[in-house]
Amino acid sequence: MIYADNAATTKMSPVALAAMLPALEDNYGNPSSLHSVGQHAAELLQSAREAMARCLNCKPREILFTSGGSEADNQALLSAAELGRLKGKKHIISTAFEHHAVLHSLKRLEKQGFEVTLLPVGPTGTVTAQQVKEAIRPDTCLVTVMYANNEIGSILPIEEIGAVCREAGVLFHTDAVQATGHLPIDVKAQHIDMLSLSGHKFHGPKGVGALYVRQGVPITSLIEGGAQERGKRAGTENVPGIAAMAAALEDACAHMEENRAKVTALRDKLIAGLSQIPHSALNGDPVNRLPGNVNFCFEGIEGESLLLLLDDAGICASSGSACTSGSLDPSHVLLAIGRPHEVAHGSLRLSLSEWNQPWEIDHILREVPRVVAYLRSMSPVWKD
Amino acid sequence: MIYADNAATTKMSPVALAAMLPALEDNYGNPSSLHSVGQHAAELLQSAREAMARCLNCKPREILFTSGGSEADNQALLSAAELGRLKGKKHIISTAFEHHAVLHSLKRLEKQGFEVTLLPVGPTGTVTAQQVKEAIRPDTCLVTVMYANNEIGSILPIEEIGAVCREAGVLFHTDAVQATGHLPIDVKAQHIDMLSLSGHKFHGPKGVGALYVRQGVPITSLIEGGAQERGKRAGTENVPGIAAMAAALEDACAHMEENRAKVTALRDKLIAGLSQIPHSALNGDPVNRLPGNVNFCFEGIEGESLLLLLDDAGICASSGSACTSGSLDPSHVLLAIGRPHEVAHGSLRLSLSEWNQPWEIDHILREVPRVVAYLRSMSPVWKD
Amino acid sequence: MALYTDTVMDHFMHPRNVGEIADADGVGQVGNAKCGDIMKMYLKIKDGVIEDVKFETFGCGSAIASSSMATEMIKGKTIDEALAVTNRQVVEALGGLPAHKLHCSVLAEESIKSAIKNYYDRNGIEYDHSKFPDDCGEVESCRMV
Amino acid sequence: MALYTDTVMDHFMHPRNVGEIADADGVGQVGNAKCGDIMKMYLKIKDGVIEDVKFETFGCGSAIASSSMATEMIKGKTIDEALAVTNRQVVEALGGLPAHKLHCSVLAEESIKSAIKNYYDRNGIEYDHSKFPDDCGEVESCRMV
Ligand SMILES: Cc1ncc(COP(=O)(O)O)c(C=O)c1O
Ligand SMILES: Cc1ncc(COP(=O)(O)O)c(C=O)c1O
Ligand code: FES
Ligand code: FES
Repeated sequence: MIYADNAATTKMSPVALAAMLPALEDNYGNPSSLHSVGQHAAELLQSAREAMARCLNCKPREILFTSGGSEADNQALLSAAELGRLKGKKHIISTAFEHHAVLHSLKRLEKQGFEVTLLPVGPTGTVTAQQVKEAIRPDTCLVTVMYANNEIGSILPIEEIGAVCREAGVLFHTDAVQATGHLPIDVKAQHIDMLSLSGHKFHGPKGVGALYVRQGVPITSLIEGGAQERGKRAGTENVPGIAAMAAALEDACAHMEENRAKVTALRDKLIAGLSQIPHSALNGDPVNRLPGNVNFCFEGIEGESLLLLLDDAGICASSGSACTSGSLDPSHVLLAIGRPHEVAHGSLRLSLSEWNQPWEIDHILREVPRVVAYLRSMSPVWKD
Repeated sequence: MIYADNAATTKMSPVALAAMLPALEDNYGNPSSLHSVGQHAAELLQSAREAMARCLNCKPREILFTSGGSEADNQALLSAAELGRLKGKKHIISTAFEHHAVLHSLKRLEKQGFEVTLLPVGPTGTVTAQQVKEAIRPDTCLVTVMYANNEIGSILPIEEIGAVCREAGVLFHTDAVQATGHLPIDVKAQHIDMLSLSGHKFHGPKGVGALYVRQGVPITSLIEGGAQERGKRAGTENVPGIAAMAAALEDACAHMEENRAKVTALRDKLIAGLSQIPHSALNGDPVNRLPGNVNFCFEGIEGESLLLLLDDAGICASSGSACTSGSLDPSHVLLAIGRPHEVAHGSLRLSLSEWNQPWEIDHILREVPRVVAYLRSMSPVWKD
Repeated sequence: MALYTDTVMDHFMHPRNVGEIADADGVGQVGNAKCGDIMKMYLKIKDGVIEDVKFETFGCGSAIASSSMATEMIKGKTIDEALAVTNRQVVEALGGLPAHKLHCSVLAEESIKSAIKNYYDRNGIEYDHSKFPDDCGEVESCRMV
Repeated sequence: MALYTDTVMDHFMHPRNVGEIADADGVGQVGNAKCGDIMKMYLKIKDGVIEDVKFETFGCGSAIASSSMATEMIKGKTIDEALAVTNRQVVEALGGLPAHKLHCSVLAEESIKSAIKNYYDRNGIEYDHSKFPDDCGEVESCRMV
C-alpha cells in the first residue's frame, strides 16, 4: 500500500519505537513512586519534557502532557475561558476552519455565554493579523488560530497574529497539531501563549500529546485527581508514549529542513500532475502550504467512492466528503473557503511524509485520473 | 528489585505487549480513515471493544475508551451531574476514601452548587448498602462508591449498593480501577450504571482506560472534537494501547481464580509476618481485601524514610505518608479509617501480583522489621 | 474493508447494469448534488415486464452498490413486483449497510419508483400519487434518514 | 534516586552523629509528630564551643539528611558560629533539596537554635528571645514553609 494519509496519522518512526519499547518492557514504574523503579520512570518523563521544551524553545515546566491534540485544545480553551470569566471578558476570536476540537469547544463556551467571532478564511484559507487586530475588543479573552490547516494545508501567519495579540494583551492559543515537527516552532519568537500538539502526527505514538502553556498563564484542569503535571492534569503518566513522542519530535526537528525539501518536491509534482485532470481545482494556497499536503476538488465526483477505488488501487488517501464522515454535510473547511456543496463532495486529500517515494507519486498520478474518469463516466450529472 | 507496588502500576504482561507491538509497528492507521490501513485499525479497535465487553458482561457499544482511570472518573461524574442539573437533582453520595479523581471532581461540583454526602468508612474501611440507602434523598442524582480501595485494599459491597441504587432509581457509578482484572465484574448482576477502569493496573499499558456506560444513560463529553467513541470522546484513538489493554484484561479474567489464590497466599504470609512487628497495625479488612494488598502502620516511623531504606534493600513499596506526596497531610484514606495523624505518617503499602515469588516474601519479611527497628532507634519519640 | 460487507464491495467494485438506455421507456432521478448523491434509473418495459434496466449514480460506495443491487432485483420482474421492492430488501440483499448509509438504499428504492412513475406518466396510466416519492430537486434538507 | 542529590542520600543512608548525649548541656526539640517530623538535638558545650553534638530524628529522608548535615556543620564551632547557620546553608551543603522539602532544613536550623536556647536557659545566660524559634509543640499548622 502507498500510504498518503499522513495528516490523519503517521507510522511510528524507528527512533520513536526505540524510545518506547524499553519504557514499555523494563522502565515500567509510576513516576509518582519514590522507589528507584518509579524514579527511573520519573527521569524518563523529565528527559522527555526537556527534549520537548528544546524543540519548542520553552522551559520544561511549560510543557503539560495530555492524551492528544484534542485534549490539549479543550484544556487550552477551558483555561482561557475560566480566566476570561474571572475578568468579565467573554469574547473569543477564532477562524471558520479550525479543527472540531476547537470549534466544538467554542460551541460549548457559546452555550455558557461566551461570544465567538469566527474570522472568514477567504478562498486560499488563511486569516491575516490585520483581521485579528480589527476583531479584538476590550472584552476579548482569547484568540485561537491554527498554525496549519489539517485538510487544505494552508499555513497561517501565527507569528504576526501572536504579535498583534501580545500587543493587545490578549491570550493567543494556536492548534499546531498539523505543524509540529513539520514547520519551525519557537513559542517565544512567535509570541504564543498556548500551543497544542499531538504525537501521532509526526511519527510518534497515538494517544499522547502536549499543551505548551507560557509560565504565568493560569491553567485549569480538565481532568481532576492526582497531582501529576503539577496538579494540572491528573492521571498516571503515559511514560512510554511520552518518551516516544519526545524522541519523534526531536528527530523531526533535527531533520526538518531536509524532510521539508524532499516532501515539498514530491508534493509539487503531485499537484502539477493532478492539475491536468479537467475540472479539477487545488484547495488551499499553492505555496504557503504544509510540505506534505495535496488537496483537490474534482467536479462530478463523490469522495468516498474515489477513496474506495484508490484503496483498491493500493493508495491510502482521505476526503472531506460528507459520506466519509457519517454526516451528510461536506467538510466545513471546504465550505469555509467557498467551495459549493456539490463540489466539496468530490475532494481528495493526499498527505505525504518523507518516507514516500518518487515511484509512489508516479503510481498515484496514473491511478487518480483513471478513477476520476471512471466515476464521472457512471455519473448521471457529468457529461463532457 | 522486588516489585511490590502493583497498586501504583504494573509491569505489562507478555500477552499485552504482544497485542501492542503489531499495532505500533504495522497496524498504524487511523480508525476513522476509510482506506484499508485505517479499516484494519478500526477492526482492532472493534475486537478490543468486544473483548472488554465480554470481560464486563456488557455490550461493546457500552464501552467508552479513555486515557485512563482519572479521565473515566471525571467523565462519569460530569455526566451524572449534567443529568442531575437537567432534572433539578443536585445531591451526590460518595465515600470519604475515594480516589482523588473522584473526590476532586466532587469538590468541583460542590463549587457549582451540588451537595455531596461523603459516607464515613469506619475502622475497616467500608460502607454498607444500608448506609447508602439511608443517605439517598429525592434529589440524589448519583451514588459513586469505589469497588476496592487503592491504599488499604478493602473491597466494598458494590452489588448490594448497586441493588439499592437501582431500586431507588439513582445512577450508580463505581471506580473499579483497583478491582478490574483482580475481582469478578458483571455490570448487569452488580447493577452498575457506570464503571471506571485503567489499563496499567492489570498488566496493561499506561495512558489508556475505559468507562462502561449502561445503554440509555446519557453521557457528556469531557473532550470535545471529532466523532470518535460515538461522539462522546474526541481524539484519535490510542489503538495500540487499547488493543493491549483488552488483551491484558482478557488474560487477567481468564486466570483470575488461579492468580487470586496464589496472590492471596503470599499476601496472608506477609500480613502474618509483619504483624509480629511490635506496635504495628494492619490497615483495612483482614479478609475482605484485594488479593495483593498489604498495608500496615508502624508507630514511631515516617513513611518516606522507610521506603528509601527498603528501596536500598531491593524492595519497591509505597506509603500513605504525607512526605511522599509533597503535601504535609498524611493519606486521607488512613485518616478516614481513624488513624491518628502521627500514626498515619508511618504507613507501608506492599501490593503484590501473581509474579511475586515466595522468596521475595521471605526477603521482605527479613528487611521490613530490620528497617523499622533501625528507624525507631533514631527516633526522638520512640523509646521501648 | 470492514466498513462494508463483501457483497457491497462486490457490487461497488463491479457494478451491474451501469450506463444509460437511450430509448428508455421510463427514467427516474432522485437525490441532490448538494447532498452528494444522485441516482438515475433507466427502464425498458414490455408487457408490464422490466426487460432491461440501467443506472447512473453519483454517490458513495453504498449508493453505487445499492443501485447495482436494485437493478438486479427488478430486472425481468413485473412492474408490480418492482414496485414492491423496498430499501430494506436492498439492504438485506447486500448483507447489511452501516446505519448512516441506509439512506443510500432509500435512494435506490425511490429511483425505481420514480422511473416507473415516469413510465406511467408517459403512457397516461393512472396511479396512486401518494405511493410515489416527490420528484428530484425538491429535497429541502440533506438528512433523508 | 533522582528525588535527592547524592549528598542527601549519603547523609540519609549514613547519618553522622545519630544518638543521644545523656549528659548534654543543651537539648532542643522541634517539629510535631502530627506533621510527621520531629528533630531533637543534643549539645555538649565547653568554653562556648560545641564539643559534641548528636541528633534523633523522626521524619523523611531529607529531614534525616538535614539533621546529619547540620550536626557536621556545627561540631567544633563556637555557639555564635552555630547560631549563624541557616537552613539555606544546610540546603546548599546538601547540594539542594526539592522545593516541598525545604521545611526539613528549617527544622534543622531551628533544632540547633532550640538546643542553644536551652543551654542559655539552664545557665541563666541572657539572649534576644526574638531570634529564637518558639518551643516545640506550639506549632499551629503543619505547613511551615
Ligand atoms: C482507585 C483508583 N481510581 C483512579 C485511579 C486513576 O487511574 P489513572 O492514574 O490511570 O488515571 C487510580 C490509580 O491511580 C486508582 O487507584
Ligand atoms: C488541526 C488538528 N487539531 C487537533 C487534532 C486532534 O488531535 P488528536 O486526534 O490527536 O486528538 C487534529 C487531528 O486529528 C488536527 O489535525
Ligand atoms: S451517497 Fe453519501 S452516504 Fe451514500
Ligand atoms: S519530614 Fe516530612 S517532608 Fe521532611
